[in-house]
Amino acid sequence: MVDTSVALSGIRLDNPVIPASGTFGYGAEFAELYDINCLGTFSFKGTTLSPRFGNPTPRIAETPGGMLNAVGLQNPGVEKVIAEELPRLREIFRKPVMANVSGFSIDEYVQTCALLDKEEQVGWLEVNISCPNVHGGGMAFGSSPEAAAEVTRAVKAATKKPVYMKLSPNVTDIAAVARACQDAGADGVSLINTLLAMRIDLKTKRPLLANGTGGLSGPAVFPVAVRMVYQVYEAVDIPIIGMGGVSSAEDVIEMMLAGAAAVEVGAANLVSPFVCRDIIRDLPEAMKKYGINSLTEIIGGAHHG
Amino acid sequence: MVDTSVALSGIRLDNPVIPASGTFGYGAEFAELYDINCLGTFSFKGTTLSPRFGNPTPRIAETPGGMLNAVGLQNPGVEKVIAEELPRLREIFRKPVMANVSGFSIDEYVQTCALLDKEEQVGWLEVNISCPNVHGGGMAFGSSPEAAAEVTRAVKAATKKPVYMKLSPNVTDIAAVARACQDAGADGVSLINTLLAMRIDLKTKRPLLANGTGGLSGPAVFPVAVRMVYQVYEAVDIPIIGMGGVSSAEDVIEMMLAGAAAVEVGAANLVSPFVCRDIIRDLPEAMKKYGINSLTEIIGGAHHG
Amino acid sequence: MTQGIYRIEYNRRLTADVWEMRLTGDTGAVTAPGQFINIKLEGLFLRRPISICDWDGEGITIIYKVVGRGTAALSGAEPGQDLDVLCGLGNGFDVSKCGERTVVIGGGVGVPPMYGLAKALQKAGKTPIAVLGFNKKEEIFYEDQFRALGIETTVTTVDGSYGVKGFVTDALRSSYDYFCACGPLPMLKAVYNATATSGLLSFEERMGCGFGACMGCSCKTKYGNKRICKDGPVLEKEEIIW
Amino acid sequence: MTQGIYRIEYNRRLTADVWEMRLTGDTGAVTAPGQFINIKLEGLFLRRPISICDWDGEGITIIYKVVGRGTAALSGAEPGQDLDVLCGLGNGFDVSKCGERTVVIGGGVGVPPMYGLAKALQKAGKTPIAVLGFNKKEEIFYEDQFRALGIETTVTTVDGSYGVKGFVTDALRSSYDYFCACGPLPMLKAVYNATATSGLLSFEERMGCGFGACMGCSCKTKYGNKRICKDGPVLEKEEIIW
Ligand SMILES: Cc1cc2nc3c(=O)[nH]c(=O)nc-3n(C[C@H](O)[C@H](O)[C@H](O)COP(=O)(O)OP(=O)(O)OC[C@H]3O[C@@H](n4cnc5c(N)ncnc54)[C@H](O)[C@@H]3O)c2cc1C
Ligand SMILES: Cc1cc2nc3c(=O)[nH]c(=O)nc-3n(C[C@H](O)[C@H](O)[C@H](O)COP(=O)(O)OP(=O)(O)OC[C@H]3O[C@@H](n4cnc5c(N)ncnc54)[C@H](O)[C@@H]3O)c2cc1C
Ligand SMILES: Cc1cc2nc3c(=O)[nH]c(=O)nc-3n(C[C@H](O)[C@H](O)[C@H](O)COP(=O)(O)O)c2cc1C
Ligand SMILES: Cc1cc2nc3c(=O)[nH]c(=O)nc-3n(C[C@H](O)[C@H](O)[C@H](O)COP(=O)(O)O)c2cc1C
Ligand code: FES
Ligand code: FES
Repeated sequence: MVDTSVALSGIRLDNPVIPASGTFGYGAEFAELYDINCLGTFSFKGTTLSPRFGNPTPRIAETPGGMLNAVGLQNPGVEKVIAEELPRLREIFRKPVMANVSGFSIDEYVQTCALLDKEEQVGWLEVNISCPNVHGGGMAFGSSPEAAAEVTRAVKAATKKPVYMKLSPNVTDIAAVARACQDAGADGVSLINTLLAMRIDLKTKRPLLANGTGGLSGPAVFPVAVRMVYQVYEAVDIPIIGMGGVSSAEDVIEMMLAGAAAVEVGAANLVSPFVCRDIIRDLPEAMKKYGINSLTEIIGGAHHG
Repeated sequence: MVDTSVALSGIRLDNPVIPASGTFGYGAEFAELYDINCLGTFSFKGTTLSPRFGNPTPRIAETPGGMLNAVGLQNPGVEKVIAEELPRLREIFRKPVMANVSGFSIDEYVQTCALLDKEEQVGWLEVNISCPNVHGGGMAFGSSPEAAAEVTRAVKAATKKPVYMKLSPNVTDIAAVARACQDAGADGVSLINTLLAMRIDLKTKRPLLANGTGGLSGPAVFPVAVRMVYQVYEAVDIPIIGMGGVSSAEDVIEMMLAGAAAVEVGAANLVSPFVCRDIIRDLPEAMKKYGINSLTEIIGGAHHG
Repeated sequence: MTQGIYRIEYNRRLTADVWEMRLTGDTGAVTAPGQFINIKLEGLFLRRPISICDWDGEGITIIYKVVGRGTAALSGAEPGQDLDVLCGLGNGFDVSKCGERTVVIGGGVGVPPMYGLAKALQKAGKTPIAVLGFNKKEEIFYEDQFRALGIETTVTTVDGSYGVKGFVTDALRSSYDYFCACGPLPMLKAVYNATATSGLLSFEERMGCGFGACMGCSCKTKYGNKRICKDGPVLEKEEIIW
Repeated sequence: MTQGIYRIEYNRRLTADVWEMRLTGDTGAVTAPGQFINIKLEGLFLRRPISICDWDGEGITIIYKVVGRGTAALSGAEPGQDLDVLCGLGNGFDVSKCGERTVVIGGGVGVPPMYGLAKALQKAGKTPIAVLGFNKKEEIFYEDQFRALGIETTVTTVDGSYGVKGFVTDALRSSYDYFCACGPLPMLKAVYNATATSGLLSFEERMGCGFGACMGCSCKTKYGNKRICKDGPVLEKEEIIW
C-alpha cells in the first residue's frame, strides 16, 4: 500500500491533488459529476470584498498546448460567498476548503480574509497577489518582494488560518518574492499563477481578448512552473503548493520532486472535467512504477543526491 | 501581387522570415536541404570570443508543445567563425547575415562585436543578453535595464553595424529593458529568448538536463512572445524582431500585428527542417486571406483603431 | 452532462463549408433541444462547442461550418473514428414556454438547433413554423428536412438568389405567438427588435469549459449574471440587455 | 537527408515490448547501415530517432522498444497510416573500414542496426560474425534473421536462460579482426575495454534536430567536438575519450 497523504500546515490531505482556483467554481458543477470528497481539497474561485462581473468577453482564447483567460475575478463578493456558497458547499464537501482571496488594496485583502477567517470550513487562505487580468491590483503586489511582504504581514495579522501567498510567474526573481513572503510570516506559497500573454485575431487584427492580455495556463507552462517550484524550494522552508499545467499523476510526481508539498490542477479541469478524480485514481500505480512508497517523502526529491 | 518585404535598419529583406540563432547553425545543414537565399536573412549560432563546448549532455528535453535546450552556447569562437564559417557561408548565402553574439563580460561582447564589425557579410549584430543556459553571464545582462544599457553602449561604440539587443523574457518588465536599450543607442531589439524552465526525470528523480534548467521554446511560448512584442512596441520606436514559437505564416502575421518588423523562427526548424522555406511560400496566400497587401504596413497593426 | 466516447457514423458535406455529422453514443444527458456538445480534438487544447441538431436514443446529429483549425479537423474525421464528447450542455429551449404557433428562426449555422426544436415542438403537440436565413442559394441546407416535418418553412437569402430576398426579419409575416431564434449576433438583435411577442434567443460565446466552471462565457442579463454555457445558451427576450 | 511521408506496411510485436515496423517510402537518402530515421508523432514536439534495421529500394524496417510516450504511440500505429520521417540521418557504419571477419555486437535495441550492417558486410564480400546480447530468453529477437543470413551467431543472456550466460563480452571468443557495436552505454564501455582490435561504436544521445543544426547532441572526441546525430552516431574506437 502506497501512502498518498500529505500535510499543509498541520492539516492532513488524503492526497496532494487540489483543483486550482478559478477552474472549479465553488465546487457545485463538479459535485454533479463525481464525489468531490475524493480530492485533497480544492481552492475556490478567487473571491473579493465586493461582487465583480469581471472583464468583458471574449475572455478565453486557445493557444498551443494551453489557453488564455481574462476572466478578471468574476465572483459574487465575500459576503455572498459566506452566506450562499459555503452553506451549499457544506452539503457536497466535508473537508476543509482553500479560500482563494484577491484584492485591489491591502485593506481589501485584510477585510476579505478577516471575514473568511471566521468560517470553520475554510482550512487555508490562498492570497492571490498575482492575477494578471485585473488592472491596478493583483499582480502588482506579486511583482515586488516588498509589496508581497506587506500584503502577507497585513493578512497574517487578520487571520489565524494558515496563509498561502499565491505568486506571479511574471517576475525576474520569484524566489526573492517567496522569501519575502516567508519572512513576513506566510505559512506557505502557491505557484504559479498564469503567465501574461496575448493572442491577436488575424481577422479583426486586434487582440483576441476584450481585455487585450490574458493569463496563459495549461500544459504549455508546465516546465516553467516546475522550474519556479524548484527555485522557490531552494529559497524557503515553508510548504509550496505547485501548479501550472499539471494534467496527470506523473505531472503531480514531477511537481513534488521539484519541491511541491501539494499540487493544484487548473486548466485541465476545464477540458477534462474528471481529471482530478482520475489523477487521484492513477497516483498509486504511478507511484509504484517509479518506486515511491510515500508522496510526502519525495517532496523536493530532485534536489538531493 | 502582395509585398512581403520589410526593412531592418535600412537593409531591405525580401521577407520577414529569419531562422533564429542556435537553430540554424551557420547555415550549412539547411543549405543541403534548400536554397537558403529565399530567407529574409538568418541569425547564426551564438558566437563568443573563445571557443566553447557548452554544457554536458543531455541538453535537450521534450515539453508539451515545445522543448528545452541547455546547449550553453557551443561555438567555435569568433576567430574560427570569421576564418572558416563566414567563407563557407559566402558560398551558400549571398545576403547580409545576422551575427548573434554572446559574452560573459562587457569586454568580451565588445571584442567579439569589434571583430565581426569588419566582416562585410554581417548585416546586423544581434547581441544576446538573455541566454539562460550559461552561468555568470548572458541572462544577467538582460535582467536589468541598467546592465542592458551598459552592454548596448559599449557594443555601439565598437561597431558601425546596426545593433539589435536580444532580450530575456525572464523579467518583470521587458518593456523597461527594451527602453533602456533604445536610450543607450540600440538600433533595434530582438525578443524573446527562451523561458527558463526545467523537467525532472521520474526514473532518476533528478533534473533531466545535465545543466538542471534549460530554455523553453516552441509553440508553447508563442502567446507570451506576442504579449512581450506588443508591450515593447508601445515602449520603443526602434524596430523589433519578434520570435518565440513561430511555426506558420499566420504566426508571422500575428507577430507583426503585435509589433514585429521581422520575425525569427527557432525550434520549428529543428522538427520541420523546411519550415522557413514553407512559411515564405505560404505568406502571400495568408496575406490575401486576411486582406493584407504589404507586410510592412501591418507592423504594430493590433495597436491602432 | 456526461463525458463519453462517440463513434462517427457519417460525416458528410452539406454545402461548400458546412458538414453534417452523426455520432453514435449515449444521449441520456440530452434534455432539451438547443443544448450543445463539446468536442475534444487531437492537438487542440480547448473543446469545440457545437449545437445538437437532432438526437434519438442511439445518437446525435450535428451540423458545423468549417471556420478554423478545430472545425477543419472535424471535417477530416472519418466514419468509425471515436470522439471524446461532453454531452447535454446548456439549458436548451424550454418547449413548455413556447406558444402553439412558435416561429423558429435560424440563421446560417444557427439553423441546426432549430431543427431539433421544431421536432420537439411538434412532439409537444404544437405547430411550429420555420424561417431559415442564408446568404445565398449555395449555402442553404436542411430546407428539405424542415419541409419533411410538414412545417411551413420560409427560406431567406441576403442576395435574393432563392426564396425571400433579405433577412429572416423580412420573412416574419405569418402570424406567430412566440419565437425562438439562433444565429449571428446581428440577426439576433434584428429579431429582438422585429418581434412583438416573447421569445427565446440562443447565444454564442468563446468558452473555456462549457459546463459552468470557469466564468469564461459570462454575460449580464436583467436577471443577473449568467454563464452562456450553463445558464444559457438560451436566454429569454425579456432578460436581455440591449 | 530527406523529409518524406512513409506508409506503415506492418507493425508487429517481436517481444513483450519490442516491435518491428516496416515503412514504405523513398530510401534514396540511406547511404550506410547504422544510419537512423527521425519520426514525427502527433501531439509530440520532438521527433523520435530510431535506427534503420534494414532497407531496400521500397522501404525501411525499424525495430523499437516501447519506453515512453513516443514509442508507445508508435506501437499503436496501424498499417496504412502515414508517418512524417526524416530519413538517412547520421554517418552510419563505414563498411570499408571493417575487416574480413568483423564481429557485429548488438545489445537489446542495439541489435537492429547490426542486422543491416551484417548484410552490408556480406554484400561487400566479408564474413561477419554476430554476438547478440539480451537480458533473458523472452527478450530475444532477430536471432533467426541473423542465422538466416548464414552468419555465425552467438546469443548471450544475462540470466543464462538462453545461449551463453553473461554479457556480449563473454562471447567474444571466435577470432575477429574488427568490431562494430551498438547497445547501452555500459555495454559499449565493456566492449571498448574487452576488444583488442579497432572498431566502430554507435552512440545514443537526446536530440533536438537529428541533422546537425542545434548542437543538442554534442560530445567531445579525440578528433574534436562531434555531433552524435550528424558526425555520429558511429564513432571510431580510437577517438573515444573514456
Ligand atoms: C453554444 C454554441 C453552439 C454552437 N453551435 C454551432 C453549430 O451548431 N454549428 C457551428 O458550425 N458552429 C457552432 N458554434 C460555433 C463553433 O463553436 C465555432 O465555430 C468553433 O468553435 C470554431 O472552432 P475552430 O477551431 O474551427 O475555429 P478557431 O477560430 O480556430 O477557434 C479558436 C477558438 O475560438 C473558439 N471559437 C471560434 N469561433 C467561435 C464561435 N463562433 N463561438 C464560440 N467559440 C468560438 C473555438 O471554440 C476555439 O476555442 C457554436 C458555438 C457555441 C458557443
Ligand atoms: C541514433 C539513435 C538511434 C536509436 N535507435 C533505436 C532503435 O533502433 N530502437 C529503439 O528502440 N530505440 C532506439 N533509440 C532510442 C529511441 O530514440 C528512444 O527510445 C525514443 O526516442 C524514446 O522515445 P519515447 O517518447 O518513447 O520516450 P520518452 O522518454 O517519453 O522521450 C522523451 C524524449 O527523450 C528522448 N529519448 C528518450 N530516450 C532516449 C534515448 N535512449 N536516446 C535518445 N533519445 C531518447 C526522446 O526522443 C524524446 O525526445 C535510438 C536513439 C538514437 C539517438
Ligand atoms: C479560467 C481561469 C480562472 C482563474 N481564476 C483564478 C482566480 O480566481 N484566482 C487565482 O488565484 N487563480 C486563478 N487562475 C489561475 C489558476 O488557479 C492557476 O494558478 C493557473 O491556471 C495555472 O495552473 P494550470 O496551468 O493548471 O491552469 C485561473 C485560471 C484559469 C484558467
Ligand atoms: C537549440 C537552441 C539553441 C539556441 N541558441 C541560441 C543562441 O546561441 N543565441 C541566441 O540568441 N538564442 C539562442 N536560442 C534561442 C532562439 O534563438 C529563440 O530566441 C528562442 O528559441 C525562441 O524562439 P522559438 O520558440 O521559435 O524557438 C536557441 C534556441 C534553441 C532551441
Ligand atoms: S465556458 Fe466555462 S463557465 Fe461557461
Ligand atoms: S540533435 Fe541537433 S545537432 Fe544533433
